[in-house]
Amino acid sequence: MAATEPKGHGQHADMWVFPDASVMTADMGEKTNAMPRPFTMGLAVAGILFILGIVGFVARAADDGFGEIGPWGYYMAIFSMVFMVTSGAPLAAVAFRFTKSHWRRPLSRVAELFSIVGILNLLMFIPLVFVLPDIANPGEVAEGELAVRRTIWFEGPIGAPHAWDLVGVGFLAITSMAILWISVIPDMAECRFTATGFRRTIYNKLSGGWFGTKRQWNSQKAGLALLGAFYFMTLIFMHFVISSDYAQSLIPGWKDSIFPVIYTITSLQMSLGVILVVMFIMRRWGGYEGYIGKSMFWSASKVLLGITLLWVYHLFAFFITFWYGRLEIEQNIIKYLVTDTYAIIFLLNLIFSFAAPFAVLLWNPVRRSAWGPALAGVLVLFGGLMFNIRIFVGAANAAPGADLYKPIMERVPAPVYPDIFDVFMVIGGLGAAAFIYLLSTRVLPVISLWEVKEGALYQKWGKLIRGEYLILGKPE
Amino acid sequence: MQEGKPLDSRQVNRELLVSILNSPKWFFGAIAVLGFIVLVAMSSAGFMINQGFGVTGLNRPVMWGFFITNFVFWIGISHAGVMLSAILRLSKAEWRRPATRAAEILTVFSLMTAMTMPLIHTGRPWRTVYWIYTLPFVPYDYARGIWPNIRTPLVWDPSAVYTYLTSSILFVLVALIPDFAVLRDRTTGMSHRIYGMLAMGWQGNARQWKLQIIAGVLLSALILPVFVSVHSIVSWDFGMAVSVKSWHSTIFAPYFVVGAVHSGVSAVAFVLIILRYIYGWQNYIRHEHIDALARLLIVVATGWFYFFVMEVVFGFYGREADEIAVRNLQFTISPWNIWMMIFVGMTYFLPVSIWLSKSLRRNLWVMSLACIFVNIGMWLERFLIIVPGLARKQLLTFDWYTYRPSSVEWIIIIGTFALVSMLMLTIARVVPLIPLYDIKEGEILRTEIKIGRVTVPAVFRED
Amino acid sequence: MVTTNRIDHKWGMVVDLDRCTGCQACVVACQAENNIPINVKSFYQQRRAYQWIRIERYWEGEFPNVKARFIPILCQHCENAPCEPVCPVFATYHNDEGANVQIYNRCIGTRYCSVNCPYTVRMFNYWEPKWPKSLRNQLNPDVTIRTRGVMEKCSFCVQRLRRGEINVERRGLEPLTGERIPVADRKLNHRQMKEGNYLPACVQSCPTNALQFADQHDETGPVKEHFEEANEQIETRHHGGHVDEDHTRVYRLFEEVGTKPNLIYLKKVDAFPLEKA
Amino acid sequence: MAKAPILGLFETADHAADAGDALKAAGVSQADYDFLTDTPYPEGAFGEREEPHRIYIFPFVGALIGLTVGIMLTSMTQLAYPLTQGGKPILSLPPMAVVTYESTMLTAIVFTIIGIIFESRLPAFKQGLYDTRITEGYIGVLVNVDEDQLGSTQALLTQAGAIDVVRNDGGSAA
Repeated sequence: MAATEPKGHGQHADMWVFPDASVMTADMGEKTNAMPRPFTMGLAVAGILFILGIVGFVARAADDGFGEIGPWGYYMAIFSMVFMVTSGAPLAAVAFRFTKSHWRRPLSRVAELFSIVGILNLLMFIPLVFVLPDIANPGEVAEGELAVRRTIWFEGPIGAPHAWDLVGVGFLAITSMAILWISVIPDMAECRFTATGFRRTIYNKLSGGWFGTKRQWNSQKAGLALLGAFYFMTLIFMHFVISSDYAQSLIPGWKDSIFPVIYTITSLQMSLGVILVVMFIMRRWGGYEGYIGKSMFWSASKVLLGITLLWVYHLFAFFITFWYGRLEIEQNIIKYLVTDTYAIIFLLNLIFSFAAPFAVLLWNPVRRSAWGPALAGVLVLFGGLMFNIRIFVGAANAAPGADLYKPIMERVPAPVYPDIFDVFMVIGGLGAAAFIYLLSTRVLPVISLWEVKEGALYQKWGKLIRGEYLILGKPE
Repeated sequence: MQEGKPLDSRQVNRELLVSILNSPKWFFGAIAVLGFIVLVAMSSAGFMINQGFGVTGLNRPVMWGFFITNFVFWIGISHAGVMLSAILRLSKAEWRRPATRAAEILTVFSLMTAMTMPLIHTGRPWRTVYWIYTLPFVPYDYARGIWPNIRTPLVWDPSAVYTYLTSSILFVLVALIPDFAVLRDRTTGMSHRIYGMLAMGWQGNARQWKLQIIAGVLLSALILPVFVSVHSIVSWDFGMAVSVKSWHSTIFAPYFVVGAVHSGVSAVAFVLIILRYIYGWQNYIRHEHIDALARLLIVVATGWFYFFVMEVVFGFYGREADEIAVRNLQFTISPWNIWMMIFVGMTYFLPVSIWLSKSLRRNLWVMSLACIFVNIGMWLERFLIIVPGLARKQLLTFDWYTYRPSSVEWIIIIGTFALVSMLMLTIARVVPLIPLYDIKEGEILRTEIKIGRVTVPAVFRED
Repeated sequence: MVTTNRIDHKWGMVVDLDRCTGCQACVVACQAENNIPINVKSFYQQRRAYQWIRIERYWEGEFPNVKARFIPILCQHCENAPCEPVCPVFATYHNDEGANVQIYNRCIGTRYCSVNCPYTVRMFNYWEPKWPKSLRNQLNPDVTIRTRGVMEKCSFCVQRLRRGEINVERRGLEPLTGERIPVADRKLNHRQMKEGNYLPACVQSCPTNALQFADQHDETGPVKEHFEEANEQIETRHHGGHVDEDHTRVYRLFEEVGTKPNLIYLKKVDAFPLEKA
Repeated sequence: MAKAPILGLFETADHAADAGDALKAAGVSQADYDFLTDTPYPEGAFGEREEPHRIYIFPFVGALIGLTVGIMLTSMTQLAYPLTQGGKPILSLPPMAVVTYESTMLTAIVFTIIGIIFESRLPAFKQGLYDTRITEGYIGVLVNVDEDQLGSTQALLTQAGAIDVVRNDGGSAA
């Protein structure tokens, strides 16, 4: 492959230069067409898990119906897991495109492709609309209960929260799709002549008369920037909404203004982690070494390290405030979510979301490798799953029935363990996401051709006196 | 990216050492005026300590006022230094070069100034001095086995702030060694000897330079966590207070940190514009740098606004009468609601709308105005968090009261601003506020790439 | 000199709002007992009056049919006192008799404790305390005079407690009659809690017995049942039970802040409540 | 035979690099010549050898020391004078975490500073052969050679384009 790993001087020995544009299109085209054995295997496994998940869901619905939110705790957890990962991932592309980092170029498309899984988010969210309890107290205001439970919607505009949440999730999916589409137009236009079969038709339909005129490029870049900023704000808002409606407001008296922030940070952490894992798999087994350089892993893992530290920082900010305040509700919340009821889950969450990835990413040689960041990514993903189980299973079972409308959660409930259907739903959700993603990689090129080619323009190797170094061009 | 024409080493020395080797008339005048203000402030502080706190506007519900506000404000300003130099060093941003040292030195001085505030705000400063400033050597009442109570945020504070102060001073000094060497070679007599001592026999061989570079990155990475912890802990002074409903919010730590970065970076931008003006450093502090700062500030400000909205929303979310009372005071009762509007406008909407336009943010006058706005707004923010919370502490409405600062407090506050400006001017006489070697390095590393007809500015990257 | 039998005291006070007439006798008594500076007009205007105990007056209803309500507020001597852990120099802490004590020598006046007190009962010495010459001789020799810049607050008249202890626990004398106390009884229980032994000045001076002071561990205490009821309420709340507010008079101030005060308030029983217009 | 320093001053980096190559060709070991500059040139710009260093050990050692000191200080100060405060445990861990964190970072940073000073062989109390023109942008090539080779080295440097050569014995070519 055209990628060169020239022998620089000393520490930048593994420096890496982008492949030359000539062979790229064809190469990517055939890679997108190919159906290698490991891929089909993965697809099959994911599909089986997907079916298991559907089974679990149907069984759960048949058993408990959609009246009570309690039994749906694990479903909420897995929905939130998928939602966090897939909605956060496109943000990585947006953000690093915003900072004009050259190393992001091979990463963008891998990240953007996750927005296709946004459809899954939407589908998985619909049942949750039915199980979410009403804002207004169904029984008339009894002694020591609120007429309207605490939500971010206060008295609530019509249909809040159900309708608005659904609209929000759908809106988010559509926006991320739009970002993907605009970003992929030039590549589709490039491949539309070489591609065959259904891809050819798709590319022709969607690449919308793209000929790469200056005007088209400008509008595409502007569109990406605008949509990116827009998506960013919408995403933060939706994290706020979901984390409040489905976690915080279901535990009476839990007033924790930092929780939406923790939720967002966990989401960013997990999405960056999953991106690194995918990149590693592609590099190791997908035959993309030529496109994905070590420098990408190195820079991205620095960001991941920063996010990991931020995560534990916010967690401590929450913990110390509640511990010090010692209000009855605060002590109950800490007992429930941290020290007593879900203590083990919390411990796993802490270890896998902070301690382990931190211990891995602390070392520069590990960050420079390809496996190190990927390992950290796996750890982070597991930690995030623990986070979601701890929060959402806890929230779903905190206040059954009328207790939900009490001012505070007066007693600390017992933990809720998953039954077989819950397990099915959890693994099924993950499988479904993987399944859809894998399929999408067969339709669209996994590497953003235009970005990589553009990057190749802006950097080259140059000599300064006696040494050879990378020269990075910085437009405006 | 890199505008401006290439500079050679001699020119850099000549132009950047102007602040040290020349001694203009206005300098002594300015120092005299500022020094006078500082003296007045100090004497009024002495008067207050001598008379007791009756001379301030504090009262029973509102036990904290201007001094704590000012303390938080200056701590916030101090967050500019590391924010810029560390984050920009780590992200290898080229435009950091002229900004870093001014920012770090501003950090040091604003921290020192900030720490005078809690000292004079205590009822018996002489005891406080005995307790805090002798902490490492003679703990408070150690003879009776009483050590400072580490359960209180008031002990976390000094531990964090002095950690930050020590590290920043060391950071600045290490980064100064090569420039001390330059000064050693340019000066004679006494100053030659002093600079020689400070330069520690620096020769500038490959090994020293390599470690100098490593020092920059490594220390940045180490100071960054400290910098985050400092303002978090300052915010916990308030966050831990369970009785003041509007303070007892979990979001305070990141909220304060982002706010601090916001005010600090704007302060640095302002300082840079001033330096460019009084020392004629147009070749070094170029529009592109101010532009980059402004673009960074848009992001920081928006992040800050997000936290602000979160804090307010969850203030109402609780539906607790005592908290609603505070919010009611903040948002609906004059003059607080007017101050609130001014604060939000000056901190976010006005400056961000300025920074969004390229021509405006490259106009130095408008830019410095925006930075001043931000800092006024951030000062108000702290004030509007601290005082209304106390004025409507709990539901014993019989005790509710408000707060009107006295002239003594005003004078002392103004004095702190004079103090920081005086210190900055003085240090500019002693050390170069723009790192010479960093600029020279930038000159060596800058190159360009030809793509078709255009030439794109580029840089050599070591890794 | 912690004696063994002092350990199991747990002082507490019951404030019966039904009996309180707002006569301010307690305020004056406290002022005289604890060497509190004279509250001149300007102190009130600046909201800096020293009142270790104060009578808060609230209006109920709208003019013309309006009623004045009084509530005496003093340091609640909380079990989970928010003021204590925030003191950097251990100037305030919780002693082993359930009282929240302030040590003036240690205080450096950060005022954090007052900021963190939900009841705003901590007084800061804004000025150097002064007394007219004529009043110099009425100062209580058992109570230190606080300099400017330190916090001060209700101490449950700890000086009286110590005097009572010395009388009863050490010397074993009935302070008034002077007869010996059998060794078994040499403890500050309810029988010895009378004038000259240990009653806080406010309690002693209350004409309507609205303030009652007792050792919560004292089986024979007059207000034992109130403490028991209050503790039961806390227990029920703690275990998620529900307390019917209408059928109990006992409550603690700002229960929801979770400070667990050692003061108990008894609700007013209004014979002629205002008709809700 | 004793070694003597000799310092050639070059106007441009390229000439200095040439001098380096010439010295290497002349069989002077890389440990014996060094490039003095007024700004950090990217590593290996003169084809010089890589300097080994152990700077990264210092912060970890410092952090460990700070951690232990912090834990001991915070726990002992709490246990030294056990006063109940606000119903909090006598040994409260979360506050300990805060102060311990600060002490850890402080010690780590101080050790890093010490390490940097130490590793860059500072303070050098008696400065070697040096010329103030180096901080004006000239590149100095400082060579340690046997005293009898001073002349040849000087010739070599001048030939490589040195505008001036400085020697301890005052001998100067330009």
